[in-house]
Amino acid sequence: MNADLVTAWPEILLAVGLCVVLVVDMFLQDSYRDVTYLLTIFLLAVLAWTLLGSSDGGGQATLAFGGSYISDPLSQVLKLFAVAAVATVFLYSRPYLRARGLHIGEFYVLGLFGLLGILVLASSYSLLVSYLGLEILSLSLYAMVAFNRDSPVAAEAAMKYFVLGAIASGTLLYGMSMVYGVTGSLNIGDLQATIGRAEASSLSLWVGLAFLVAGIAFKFGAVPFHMWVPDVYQGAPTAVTLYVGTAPKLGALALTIRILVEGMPAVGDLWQVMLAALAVLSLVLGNVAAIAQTNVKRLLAYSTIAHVGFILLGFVAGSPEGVQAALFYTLVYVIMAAGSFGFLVLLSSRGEEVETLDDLRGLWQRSPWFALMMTLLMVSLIGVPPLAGFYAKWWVLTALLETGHVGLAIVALLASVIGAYYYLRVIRVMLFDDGGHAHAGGLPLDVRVVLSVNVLLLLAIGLLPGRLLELCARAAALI
Amino acid sequence: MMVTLSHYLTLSALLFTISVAGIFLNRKNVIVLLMCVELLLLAVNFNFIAFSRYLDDPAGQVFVFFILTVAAAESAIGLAILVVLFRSRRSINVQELDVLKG
Amino acid sequence: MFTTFLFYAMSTVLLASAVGVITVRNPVFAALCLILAFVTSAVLWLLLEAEFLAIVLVLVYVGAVMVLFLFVVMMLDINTATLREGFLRYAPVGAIVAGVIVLELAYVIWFRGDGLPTELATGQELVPHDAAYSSTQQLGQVLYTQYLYPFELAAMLLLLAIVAAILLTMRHRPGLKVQDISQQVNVRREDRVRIVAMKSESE
Amino acid sequence: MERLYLAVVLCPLVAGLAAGLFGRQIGRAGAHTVTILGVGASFVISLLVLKAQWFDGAPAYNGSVYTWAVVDGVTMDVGFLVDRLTALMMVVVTSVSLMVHIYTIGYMHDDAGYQRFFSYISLFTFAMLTLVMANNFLQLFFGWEAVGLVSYLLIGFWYTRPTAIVANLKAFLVNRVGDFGFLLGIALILMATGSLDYATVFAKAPEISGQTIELWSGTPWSIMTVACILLFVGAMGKSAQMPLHVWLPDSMEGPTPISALIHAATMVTAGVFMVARMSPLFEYSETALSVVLVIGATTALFTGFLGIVQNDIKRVVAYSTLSQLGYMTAALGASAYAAGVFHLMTHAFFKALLFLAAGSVIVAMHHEQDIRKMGGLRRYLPVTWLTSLIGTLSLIGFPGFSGFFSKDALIEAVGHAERAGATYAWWCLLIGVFVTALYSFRMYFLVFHGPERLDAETKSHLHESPWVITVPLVLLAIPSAIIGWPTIAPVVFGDYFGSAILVLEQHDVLGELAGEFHGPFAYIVHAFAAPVPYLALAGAFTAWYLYLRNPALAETIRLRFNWLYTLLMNKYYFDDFNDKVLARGSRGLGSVFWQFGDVMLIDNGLVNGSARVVSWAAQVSRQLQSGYLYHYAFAMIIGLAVLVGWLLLGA
Amino acid sequence: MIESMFGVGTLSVLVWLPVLGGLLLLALGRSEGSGSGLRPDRLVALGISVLTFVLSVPLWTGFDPTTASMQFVERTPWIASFNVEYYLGVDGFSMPLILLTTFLTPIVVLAGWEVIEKRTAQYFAAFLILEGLMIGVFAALDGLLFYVFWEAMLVPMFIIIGVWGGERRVYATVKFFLYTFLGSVFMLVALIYLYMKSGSYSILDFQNLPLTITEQTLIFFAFLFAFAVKVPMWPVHTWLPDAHVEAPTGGSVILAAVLLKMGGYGFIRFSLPITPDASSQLAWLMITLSLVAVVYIGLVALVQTDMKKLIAYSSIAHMGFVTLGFFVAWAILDRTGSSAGIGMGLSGGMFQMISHGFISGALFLCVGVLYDRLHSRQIADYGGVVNTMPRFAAFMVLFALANAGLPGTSGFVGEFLVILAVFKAGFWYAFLAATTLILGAAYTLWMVKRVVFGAVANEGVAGLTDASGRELLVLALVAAGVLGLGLWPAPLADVMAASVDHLVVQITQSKLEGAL
Repeated sequence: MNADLVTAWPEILLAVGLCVVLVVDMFLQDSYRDVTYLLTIFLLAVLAWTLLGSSDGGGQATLAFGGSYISDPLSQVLKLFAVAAVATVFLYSRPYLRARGLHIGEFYVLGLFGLLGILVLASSYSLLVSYLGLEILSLSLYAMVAFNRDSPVAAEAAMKYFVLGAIASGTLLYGMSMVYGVTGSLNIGDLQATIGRAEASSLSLWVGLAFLVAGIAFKFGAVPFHMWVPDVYQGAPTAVTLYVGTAPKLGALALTIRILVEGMPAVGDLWQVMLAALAVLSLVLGNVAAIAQTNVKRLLAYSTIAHVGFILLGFVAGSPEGVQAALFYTLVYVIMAAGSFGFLVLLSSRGEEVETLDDLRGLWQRSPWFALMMTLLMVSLIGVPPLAGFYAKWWVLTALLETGHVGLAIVALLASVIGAYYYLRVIRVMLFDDGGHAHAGGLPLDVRVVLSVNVLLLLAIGLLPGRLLELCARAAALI
Repeated sequence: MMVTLSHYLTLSALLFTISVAGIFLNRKNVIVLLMCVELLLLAVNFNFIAFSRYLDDPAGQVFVFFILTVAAAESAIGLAILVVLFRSRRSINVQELDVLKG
Repeated sequence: MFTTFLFYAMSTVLLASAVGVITVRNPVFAALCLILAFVTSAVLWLLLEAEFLAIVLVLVYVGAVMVLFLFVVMMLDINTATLREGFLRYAPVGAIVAGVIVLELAYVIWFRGDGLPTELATGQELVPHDAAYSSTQQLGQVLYTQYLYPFELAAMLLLLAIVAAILLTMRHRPGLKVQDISQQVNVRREDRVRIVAMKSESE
Repeated sequence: MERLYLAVVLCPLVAGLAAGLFGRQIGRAGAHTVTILGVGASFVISLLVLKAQWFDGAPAYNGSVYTWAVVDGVTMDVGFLVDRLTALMMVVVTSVSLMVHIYTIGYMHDDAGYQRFFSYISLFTFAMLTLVMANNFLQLFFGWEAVGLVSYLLIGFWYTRPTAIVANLKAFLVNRVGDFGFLLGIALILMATGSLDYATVFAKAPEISGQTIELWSGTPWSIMTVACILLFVGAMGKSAQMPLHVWLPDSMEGPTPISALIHAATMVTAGVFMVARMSPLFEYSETALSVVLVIGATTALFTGFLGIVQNDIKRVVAYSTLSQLGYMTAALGASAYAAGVFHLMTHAFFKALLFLAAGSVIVAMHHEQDIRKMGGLRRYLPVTWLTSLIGTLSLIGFPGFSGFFSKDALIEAVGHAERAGATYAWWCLLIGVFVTALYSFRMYFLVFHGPERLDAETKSHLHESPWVITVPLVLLAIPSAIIGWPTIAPVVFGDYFGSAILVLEQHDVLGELAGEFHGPFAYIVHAFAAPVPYLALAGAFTAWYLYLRNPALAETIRLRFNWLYTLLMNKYYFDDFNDKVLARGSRGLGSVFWQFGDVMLIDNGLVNGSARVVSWAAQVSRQLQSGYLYHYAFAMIIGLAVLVGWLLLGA
Repeated sequence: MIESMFGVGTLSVLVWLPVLGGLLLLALGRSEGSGSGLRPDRLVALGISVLTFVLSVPLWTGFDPTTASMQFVERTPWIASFNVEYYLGVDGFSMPLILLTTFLTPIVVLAGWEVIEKRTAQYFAAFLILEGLMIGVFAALDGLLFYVFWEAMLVPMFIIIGVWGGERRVYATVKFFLYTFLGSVFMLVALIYLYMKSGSYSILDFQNLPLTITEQTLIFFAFLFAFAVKVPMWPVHTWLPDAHVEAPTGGSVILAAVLLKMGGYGFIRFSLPITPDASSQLAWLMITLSLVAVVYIGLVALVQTDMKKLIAYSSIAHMGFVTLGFFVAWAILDRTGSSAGIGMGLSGGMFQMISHGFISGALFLCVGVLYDRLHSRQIADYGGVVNTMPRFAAFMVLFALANAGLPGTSGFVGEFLVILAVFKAGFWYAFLAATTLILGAAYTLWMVKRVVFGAVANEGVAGLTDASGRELLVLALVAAGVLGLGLWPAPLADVMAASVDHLVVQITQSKLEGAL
């Protein structure tokens, strides 16, 4: 049992730290809210530091808690990125929240809860734990979306998110129950073994699989389980959108890898085809629908859907390389999403919301550096080298082509060409159009540095992608 | 005539469907949606308990135990959101939740 | 045979009340229907020898969650008259989709029950546990050992729910008048009384 | 010697560049001094070269200056081939050019573009020399296009005149049509022989004469025929043969000195020179020679007719140039290359003379060019009058004048040729003699004789041109009158050209005639046995009668044959055809391609069309996101049902 | 020498010096165009671009023309797990193109010297970055590295047109971006496929890879999409007129002079050697499209009323000669059974690319000079420019004549060689190709007639001032290139010769035996 506790130290550390933050925050006056902030950042820094320290160790998978917890390179990479992503979100959010009187400790606490959910998902090796992790994540997201209590749209978004999310978890649970019924086990390792046996691959299992896929697709926001994405992204306070748009993708990825890739490789053909259908729909609909958007948050939401399509394609490939590519894609996407939503958060930090394309008009005239950063982000989202977004697409395509999915590769590419249009539109309003009143002045140094680092990280990965590619390859090697 | 696993599973399937249909059909009251969600979870619980029984394995029951916990927490948050919604909107009409679209 | 009867009876009530949840006009009735559904479910769970869960369902759900629902329903005081509009218009579509799903599931469960631990598959009838069997005990044995990790996670989840619910619903109304006792006690004369020198007014 | 050849070419180039680039610095006097020195030097060297080639019997020089490029094993050099043909051309070019340079001093005296003009004509001399001295097709083509370029620039010299800049564009484009064929010809020759070098190509000519090429599947053509016809298309452009002659009359928009230099004496004869130079190729294609013959003869006659109705002094001369070029070409087609080149030489002198004389008249008349407004000018412009008369007599082939020798020789050669079309050609040329005399003397009488139809204002200023104009006239009149006497024997009937021009034995009409040649005087006597001199005299007499003696009759004839007059005035409608059908047609086609193909089909249809489809789809997909929770849930449920259903059906 | 100075190879310096310079400018430049003053941004830009040019000269002087193998090679692993390398090198094809790029960039900087008034630093920075990326495209010998440069280049160009362009700049630049982006994604598929077959991204490995005819055909089309859009070939050319018209002068120059060349270069580097058999089968298509470009586009150019559009269409027509020269190889092989003449077509295509770089660039510069004064590109708004701008007119006429392929100018060399080569493939091919002599002269000189010659057409023209010293310098530099290359192309021909011969061997060797 002690060994189990040692193995699960990141979650424990986070849970304990979270409680400390919660308690400390309770006794703080509003004017000292920065203490909560600093404490949270400190907690995340410690977490990241220790995760970093252990991530090279061994490269072995360690099971704990009766096989329901796994610590392997994949979980470490995912956790590290999740921690970093959440920390980045917090860094970006503070001026925004403060400008709206929303700078309360609960934001951080809920954020940390969500992070806990992601960590649990990353390390889960059992359907039950996955479910709990997912619910921790989801519940904190519901609450965060609604947490600006004065915003009617936020409440609407939260309500939609909640109801749809509940249906999705019901679906997921139904699927889990079918899988449980067929295999008699909740443990991923057992699942893998049981389903591997020929007689287990039954229609009942397949039905369960379909339900599981639907639940997972919802978490990712893949078409047709995507309807919440645009509404939530738009309705939530931008800082929360930033949160929703980044770290939870890692959780969804972990869920997919653990349940589908690791748990049910024997029926890989089935879920790959299902994911292929979802991926194509997502790519097409996401990119097409984004074109008609004028709200940047909504536009980015649809763009998320399209990118999810690409991530799913990595799984469709069905090869280890495909999973690695999906992992890489997700990591890169999280960085890009953090940058682009972070950019919106920062622009909105002076009070009024910067949401529509019009709000970005002529940004270059006043804040050239910001405009440049956002341009790079958009370029990366399009998938133009030498930014990281390109390599993500490239790797997924490679995986697809290596497994003979030429048609899918071409659909994906065509969809991303269509997608390029709306990213260009964002660049266009910032750079080409004059007038407007977009401005990014008066921001504290820290967030400016964070944004720059965030974007330049994409450039750095783009120029020297080898390290991260290898990291992903190693992380997913044990699967 | 025996009551078999299939009976329970069918019952669960029917419950599942009813709740899903309820979510789709209900156009007015958000709170009924929340109730439907509870029904949904109930259906799932049936599955788990039935399987647990027929597999003679406690894991299913444990799962249900946790589902109940989560469901409670979930409804708490759901109702809280509902309250927020009502406070800001003065309405919980599903049809009026249409500001966000397109 | 009694169990069979009980199963069908309870199932019927369960399904009826479930349908009631989604069809009745008044949300209070809906909540009551839901309570009925839970209670009948508990009975059915007893048939499945899950007595602990059955009791928990009644205690936790009916006792706490549904009361909460009712409370919210009452608190929000919603006009029930308009709540059912449009229901019938969409009912056929809903019925078709629901029917499709039911058919799909039923097909799998009844006709192609392969892979499931049904009698058809295993070829043997379900043997009831002996009287000494206690699902409570069984749960208790694994809950803190094998399922310690999920259990702790559930704890965190509840904490999360508490934080979230408080965050979302507790309000510090700006206009609210609150006594600050220490201020009242520590008040000094200078704070309250101002002596103003005035010229005497003639006339 | 090699350096001298280079100097011949480079002197005018350097002078031209100097005048062009530094015209402002060196001033007017500087410009004409430097260019005249440059061309003068070339002229002197050319004379030396001619002497060396002709009298000293120096061997032909063939050497390379530098390697332009080596591509795919084909060496493309820039180099010189100097033999007797070249030497003759060099002298003609440089001498006429020198005269024109001097003449220009007077003629362009008041023009603002004085330096520019000198620069151009020097550059022209350079280009023309490059052309004639080339020892390979690449350089030939370079010179070919370079003279075209300078011609373009000079025709448009007065760039503010709308007609001038239309004319120069037309000239360039029509020439380009010729070059189009020329280039294809070069390409075919390269393909057949693997080389662009004259010597190599000529050496291989007999070998490839039997080879064929399929232009359409199933019909083999002799490579030599195709190549020669293609090359001749180039010559048609440059030497203004029908139907590519249309640019030459319009080119009279340029200043008169260049009409003399470029559009009479030298550039337009480049085609003739080229065919002569290519005689080792043409000789192997009977068909090509027939084509040359027929086209030349046709041009000779039918452009002559046009000269009769023109009233612009320069245009009359221009049509006569066209006609004479036709004569030369016809001679080439009869394998009488020597006669053609001989006529080229004499024509260079007398036509330059006529142009310069016309220019002198124009200057005197203050740029009035309509011959109907002249008359009786011989009293005011005695030198011009006399030299004009010499030029005209030479042009019509009055016995004893240089033009007589050359024209008579070539007509006789054509008469003796045994080639398809020779008879037709011979008749054309004969009638042409009459026509030539008719329009030449028509102009002569209208300008210098008869009543003075000029206005008083002009008359009061009328006086003979200054010496810089008259001296070149005189200097050109001398060879126009007498150059035939000493040269006909060696050039036409002798072996002056030696190996420079190849004539196969069975084609050698001049060789045949040479037997009957017993010196120039005997030749004149002998000529009276043939109809040529009589026709010339008849033409002159008709002109005298119609335009001096009885002008009313001319008017009557004009009215009687109005349709013919209209046809001639419209130049057989060639220009209209080119304008309305070719130019407008290709612009119309371009518009269709652009507006329909590019804009409508590709841009609006494919490109913007797909954009519209996408944006329509975007609008539709927006509609799907209705905002209603139950629709969202519905979508999820449908998705789920489809996933499950797919599994069930697929299983 | 450079190696020892920087510790990196010449090519790396050429790629990264301008890029870093551009970034430096971005970092420096916040100044909104102040109009007067020292304006350090443009000095820096000029300095860097000139320095880059100077540093590129050793490529020429140190080039060994006797070998077809790559020179100035730099090779280090880049993405080890995919065998992707940072692999640079030049041969006789890429080296001249790099020099063209480095030569033109200072000219473009000079062309924008006073003209660009807003966001000057960013303007120059964009061009410098673009320069580095373009050099990268020509120098890359690794497929993925090539693709990275190829795509990355879109961004600065997109911004250049979009920010400093004309009224319809947004439409034009988006069209440009999407067109080219669409084209190049297929190339990415092909590259990945080739990687899968060969296990590396080295282009030279690709070239030696045996492929079946089906594979070759698919790969050929994938590359074709990318390159045809870039060249551009009919019918995917319609982005070009729009982009040219809207781009600022410098943008048009670079677009016409260098960007289009990437398509042609791509054919040489990828399509021809990697898929010789597919190229052989599809040569008819390519030849047809090339001839359509020459004739159809030539006619379209004839009716243009906008100078830039006219030059843009003329660019398409001229680039038709490039593709014609390349793909006529197989027609020659088919018809004559010998490889003689193939090299001439290839060299002709290369000459045409280099020369078109000078000429179209120069013509756009000329239009820019006029546009800066009267702010109109319409031919109808001009007339008689020679009266007020004689020196400028001289240059413009020179470049126009070069555009019409006058011997003695560079424009002649490529057309001449290609027509010579094409004749071997068939008379009618040559016949159609040679129509450019007429059409090219017609549309170019007709424009010259209407713009340069004639009497002063309006007050605007009457008020023109002749080109400034800076403008004349710019034009003179290009004119030197045009004339130099036209009068003595031998040095360039020699540099290419070995590479051309090597490519001829690659073209004529079928890959099919190895694969079957």
